[in-house]
Amino acid sequence: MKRNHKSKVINNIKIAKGTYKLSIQSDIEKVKAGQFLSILCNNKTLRRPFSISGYENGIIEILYKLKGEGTEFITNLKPDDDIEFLAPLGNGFDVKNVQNALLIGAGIGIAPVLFLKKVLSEKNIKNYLITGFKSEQEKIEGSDKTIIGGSVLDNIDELINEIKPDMIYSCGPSIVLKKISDTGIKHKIKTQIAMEKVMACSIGVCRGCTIELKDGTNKTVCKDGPVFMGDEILWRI
Amino acid sequence: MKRNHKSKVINNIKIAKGTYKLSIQSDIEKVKAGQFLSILCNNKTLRRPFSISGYENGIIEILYKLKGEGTEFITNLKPDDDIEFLAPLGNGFDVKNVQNALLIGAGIGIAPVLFLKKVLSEKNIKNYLITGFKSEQEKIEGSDKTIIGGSVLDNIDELINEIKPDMIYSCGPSIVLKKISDTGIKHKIKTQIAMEKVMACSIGVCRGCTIELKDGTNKTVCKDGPVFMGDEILWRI
Amino acid sequence: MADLSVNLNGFKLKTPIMTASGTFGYADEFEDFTDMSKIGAIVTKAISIEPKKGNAGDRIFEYKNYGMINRIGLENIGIKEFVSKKLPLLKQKNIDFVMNLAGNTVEDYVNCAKIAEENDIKAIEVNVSCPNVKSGCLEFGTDPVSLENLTSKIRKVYKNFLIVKLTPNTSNIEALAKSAENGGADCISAINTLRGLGVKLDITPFGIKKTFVRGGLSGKCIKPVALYMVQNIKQVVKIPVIGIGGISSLEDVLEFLAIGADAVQIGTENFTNPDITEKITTELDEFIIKNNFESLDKLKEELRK
Amino acid sequence: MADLSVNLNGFKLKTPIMTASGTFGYADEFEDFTDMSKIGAIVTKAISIEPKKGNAGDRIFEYKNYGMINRIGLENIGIKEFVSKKLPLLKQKNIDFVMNLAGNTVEDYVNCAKIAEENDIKAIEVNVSCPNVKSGCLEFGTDPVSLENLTSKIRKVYKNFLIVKLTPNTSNIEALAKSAENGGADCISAINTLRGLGVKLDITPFGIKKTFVRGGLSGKCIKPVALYMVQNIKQVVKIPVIGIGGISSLEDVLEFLAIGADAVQIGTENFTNPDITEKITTELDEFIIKNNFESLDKLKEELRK
Ligand SMILES: Cc1cc2nc3c(=O)[nH]c(=O)nc-3n(C[C@H](O)[C@H](O)[C@H](O)COP(=O)(O)OP(=O)(O)OC[C@H]3O[C@@H](n4cnc5c(N)ncnc54)[C@H](O)[C@@H]3O)c2cc1C
Ligand SMILES: Cc1cc2nc3c(=O)[nH]c(=O)nc-3n(C[C@H](O)[C@H](O)[C@H](O)COP(=O)(O)OP(=O)(O)OC[C@H]3O[C@@H](n4cnc5c(N)ncnc54)[C@H](O)[C@@H]3O)c2cc1C
Ligand SMILES: Cc1cc2nc3c(=O)[nH]c(=O)nc-3n(C[C@H](O)[C@H](O)[C@H](O)COP(=O)(O)O)c2cc1C
Ligand SMILES: Cc1cc2nc3c(=O)[nH]c(=O)nc-3n(C[C@H](O)[C@H](O)[C@H](O)COP(=O)(O)O)c2cc1C
Ligand code: FES
Ligand code: FES
Repeated sequence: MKRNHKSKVINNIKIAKGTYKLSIQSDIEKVKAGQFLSILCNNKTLRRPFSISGYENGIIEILYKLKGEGTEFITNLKPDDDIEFLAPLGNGFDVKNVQNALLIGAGIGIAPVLFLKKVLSEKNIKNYLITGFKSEQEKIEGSDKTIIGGSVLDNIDELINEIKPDMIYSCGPSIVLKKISDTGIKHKIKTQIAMEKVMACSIGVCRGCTIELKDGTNKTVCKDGPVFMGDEILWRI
Repeated sequence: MKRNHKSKVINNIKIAKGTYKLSIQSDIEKVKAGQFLSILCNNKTLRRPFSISGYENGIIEILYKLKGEGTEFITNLKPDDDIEFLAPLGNGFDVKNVQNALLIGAGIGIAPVLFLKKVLSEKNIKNYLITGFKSEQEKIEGSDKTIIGGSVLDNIDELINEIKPDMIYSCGPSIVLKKISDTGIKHKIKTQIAMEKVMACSIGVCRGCTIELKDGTNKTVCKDGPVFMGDEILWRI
Repeated sequence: MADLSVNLNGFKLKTPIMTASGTFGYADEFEDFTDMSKIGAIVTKAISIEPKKGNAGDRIFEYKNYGMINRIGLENIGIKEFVSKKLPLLKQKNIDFVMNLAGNTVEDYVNCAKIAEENDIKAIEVNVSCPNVKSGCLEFGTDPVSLENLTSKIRKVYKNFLIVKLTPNTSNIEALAKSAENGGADCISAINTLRGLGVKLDITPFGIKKTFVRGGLSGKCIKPVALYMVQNIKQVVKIPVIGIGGISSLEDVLEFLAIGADAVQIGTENFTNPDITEKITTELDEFIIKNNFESLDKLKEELRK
Repeated sequence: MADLSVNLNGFKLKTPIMTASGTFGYADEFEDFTDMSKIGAIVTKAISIEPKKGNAGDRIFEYKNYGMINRIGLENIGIKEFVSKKLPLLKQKNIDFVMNLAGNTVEDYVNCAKIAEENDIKAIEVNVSCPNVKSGCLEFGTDPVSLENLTSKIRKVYKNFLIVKLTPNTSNIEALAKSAENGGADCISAINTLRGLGVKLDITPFGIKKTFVRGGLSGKCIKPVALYMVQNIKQVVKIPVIGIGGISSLEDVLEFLAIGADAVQIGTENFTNPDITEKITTELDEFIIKNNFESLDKLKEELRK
């Protein structure tokens, strides 16, 4: 059940340029890929949300990029330091009835789809993960294909025609996500998109993180999402 | 000359209950007893003023009590840490023509008079330092007489009659200072009183630290003071 | 446990620490994070006569650990859905609450208040200070005559406990407080958010990306303004005053009590620490016992001596 | 070095970063701590027609690293002594300065402005917003009609550069800005301090010691309010606007420039870091050169695209 965890850091290591992996002890019993946690940073008013990139026996893992003061605070955490976070939050990816999944992670957007890949593989669901990074130094391991410098969208039509997925999962900058959603519509393949929005409460009460759907409703990224069906999102970009 | 020093901590040690001695490297060439410095604390808007309690070859020493977040920041400074401070500030005690001085320090008010005692002794000026502390654990060494528990004022008349000082110097809580000033007037002995007031600029520009004199003028504690003639102060307590 | 109860002009709270409107939803989500029974009362997100979609674009801007700016734009489910879906839950779970209400016109407010009355809602807080909705509503919040008129019209249709919540974005909060009192309010709460703008510049080789969030400033940075205004309001009205603004610790609560606040609300800090109200309430209890103040009322007396 | 100069409606500054009134004295003391030639202009402590003793009691209250509250009460040496003692020094040292002036009545202001004119003082900043003096002066600051009247009367006797400095303690800063413009001001500066109260409780076994400081809130915590108001003012007036409030870094300066401020002033941060203006000015210069913006004007353009 989601709650506020007061726990300990297990490990916090640099894995690529400006990129870190943090492992945290917890007594959480179950996490879905696509769910996230929200970390208290002592120098900040608001907690910082991060996708869960791995889970095993209570140990939660995230991959994060150093951005500003919040992530700077987190990079300074050492093994055995206290850490406080809300988890697990959000809906997560839906894998029901999926048989052949294409996973796309742009940049640090790899985090939730890496976790999803593991889940799908364990369930013996066919999957293919393509990711993209700005440079070799920023590359994170674990994909079936990695594009350096270019965009994950570069040969996306060919890739889809080759793999013929029945579901596309994606996370990354919203401009990429919109294009993936459009691509899905074009190919008549459903897309599940993990969205990002600045959050205050991260538990669905403040309505600070809403996005609009095409049906006219507002949905919170933190509670109704972060995963939405790409073809239902009213893209504003 | 007074300026903003960016320097290094030499030493920062606990010397009594809640009381610390900080030594700082500097290239300051001359300091008068009664002058103070003002330390930048990273977690604070305003710098924190402290009397200089000792000076030798550029090394400046202060004695300070742990009070709130500013002094907490200072207690965490370790040898070789950076420290930034304005110094030397204020007017300092006047020792001209003094031949027999009574020095009174109440609590941490000992800091500037301890320095003054050294200066007077070096000049072979007769002096007697009496100090008072709430408890044995809070006692700071260096006085001719120390009162524990009671008040430095307890037998002050007798002491004055015995010593027959031609000048009384004092620092401490303002309620004590006022009484010392009154005592001086009664005995027709001049008093030099080191005052405290919350400071913003600590260099005489903001008029945040003024006290009133009997002649109707406002004086800044930071620049016109901190040392004033006791009989000129318009006490508001 | 010490007696922490407060009697606000007839409205009884078990503790003086409430949660502020817009920061605690309709209480439902917070159950996972804190013990609701420790909270004096929760104030709901503002309810309007019709559902509202709120503002498009970025709604939240953080200003370091000083506070935040929001422009939610009063998104809410509307009073009908509140009454049919949320009210039964609140009553069933026995949660003490105050319904915060907002509107664009006097009629909106009056109609909402009527529905509150019909549904036996024990207390309402009238938000006349929402700074992030363009249409009209700030007017009531800054013009004493309109505010007295609005308050007295609501008073006519609503018999239970009526709180008027004031905005700090005015040169004369005292006049507004008196208007609310004259209009028949049972209690005043203050302050709502200050107007603020958050600017973030991302300067990259490809150009400068700018984020602007114009809305209501809340959190630690507004505490001195809130203390100032609450103290001024206390000097001009006889009805109780609930202090709001930048509270995040027991010390903050004591400061508001010392200047005369009868109770307090915690807003932004709920986002930082969802169990803050429970935590401070426990600390308050321990503080009273440790210092032999016996009860909250006795503590207030000591603080105001 | 990049061209950092600004032409504020005829008043030329060598850099856009000035020091704010009340935080830099009459420039004399700061020479020991910073290179004055790097400062766009210093604004003097408010000068009134007669010397003022200011408020008794505690005048300063710190609010963590968020800011501070002051109630100096406009203590100053009076314009006669300013003209006879400080002015010669400022001129001799070639320091660019603006004389800040305050008064209780229209006559006070007009008489001060006349003396400024007679003594060829190149720029004055009219402080109509001092929140910590009881008598009248906040009135001009919150009533558009009085403010226009005041400005036009000052304009009649003072031909050089006339800045009107606005208070944030109002519900309608836009109207006040327009009044100043209509009254003939050459420039607006904003904001002065917010009203605030600092409370400190020392709870000891012998009782509770309380410190209250009611006055003007300044420093980092007011930046979002300042940004909001400066942006709003820029939307309604054509004359240049100087942004003030919570500036402590180059980033802050860029934010004010991005929302349209023509220049800025730094206040409280001078107490924390007496060389802050020099430091940020150097950083601004380096920033412009590094990003190939060439000049301040070009940077402003980029920031506002
Ligand atoms: C559901 C979700 C999952 C995310 N997963 C990851 C992840 O797996 N790895 C990763 O590196 N990043 C992830 N992010 C982004 C991450 O939250 C931001 O990079 C981080 O908050 C930056 O904080 P900062 O203080 O270092 O930087 P800042 O300089 O404060 O902010 C940089 C940017 O981060 C975003 N941000 C800041 N505060 C918040 C907030 N309270 N809520 C949401 N976004 C904020 C804003 O876009 C902001 O412009 C995720 C965001 C969301 C909403
Ligand atoms: C001229 C002068 C000389 C001093 N000499 C000494 C000394 O030698 N040793 C010593 O221990 N203390 C000295 N003090 C007092 C010392 O400055 C305060 O104890 C210290 O500032 C407390 O800071 P804080 O953040 O720890 O506590 P806080 O909790 O912030 O404040 C505790 C008290 O310290 C005082 N104080 C806080 N901020 C300031 C400020 N900016 N300026 C002045 N006073 C402030 C106030 O009275 C306040 O109530 C001196 C003060 C002055 C004015
Ligand atoms: C995200 C958010 C939403 C808010 N929504 C409302 C609201 O709907 N009605 C209202 O009266 N006040 C609303 N407020 C104002 C708070 O109730 C409170 O008055 C203000 O935030 C100051 O308190 P704080 O500093 O503790 O947050 C909101 C505040 C925040 C931060
Ligand atoms: C101690 C102090 C004294 C001030 N005195 C004056 C004054 O005399 N005249 C004036 O117009 N503003 C005065 N101000 C306001 C500042 O000039 C400035 O507008 C305000 O502090 C906001 O800027 P800041 O956040 O950078 O400090 C004073 C501010 C402080 C902190
Ligand atoms: S962050 Fe509050 S509703 Fe999503
Ligand atoms: S602290 Fe500014 S004048 Fe003394």
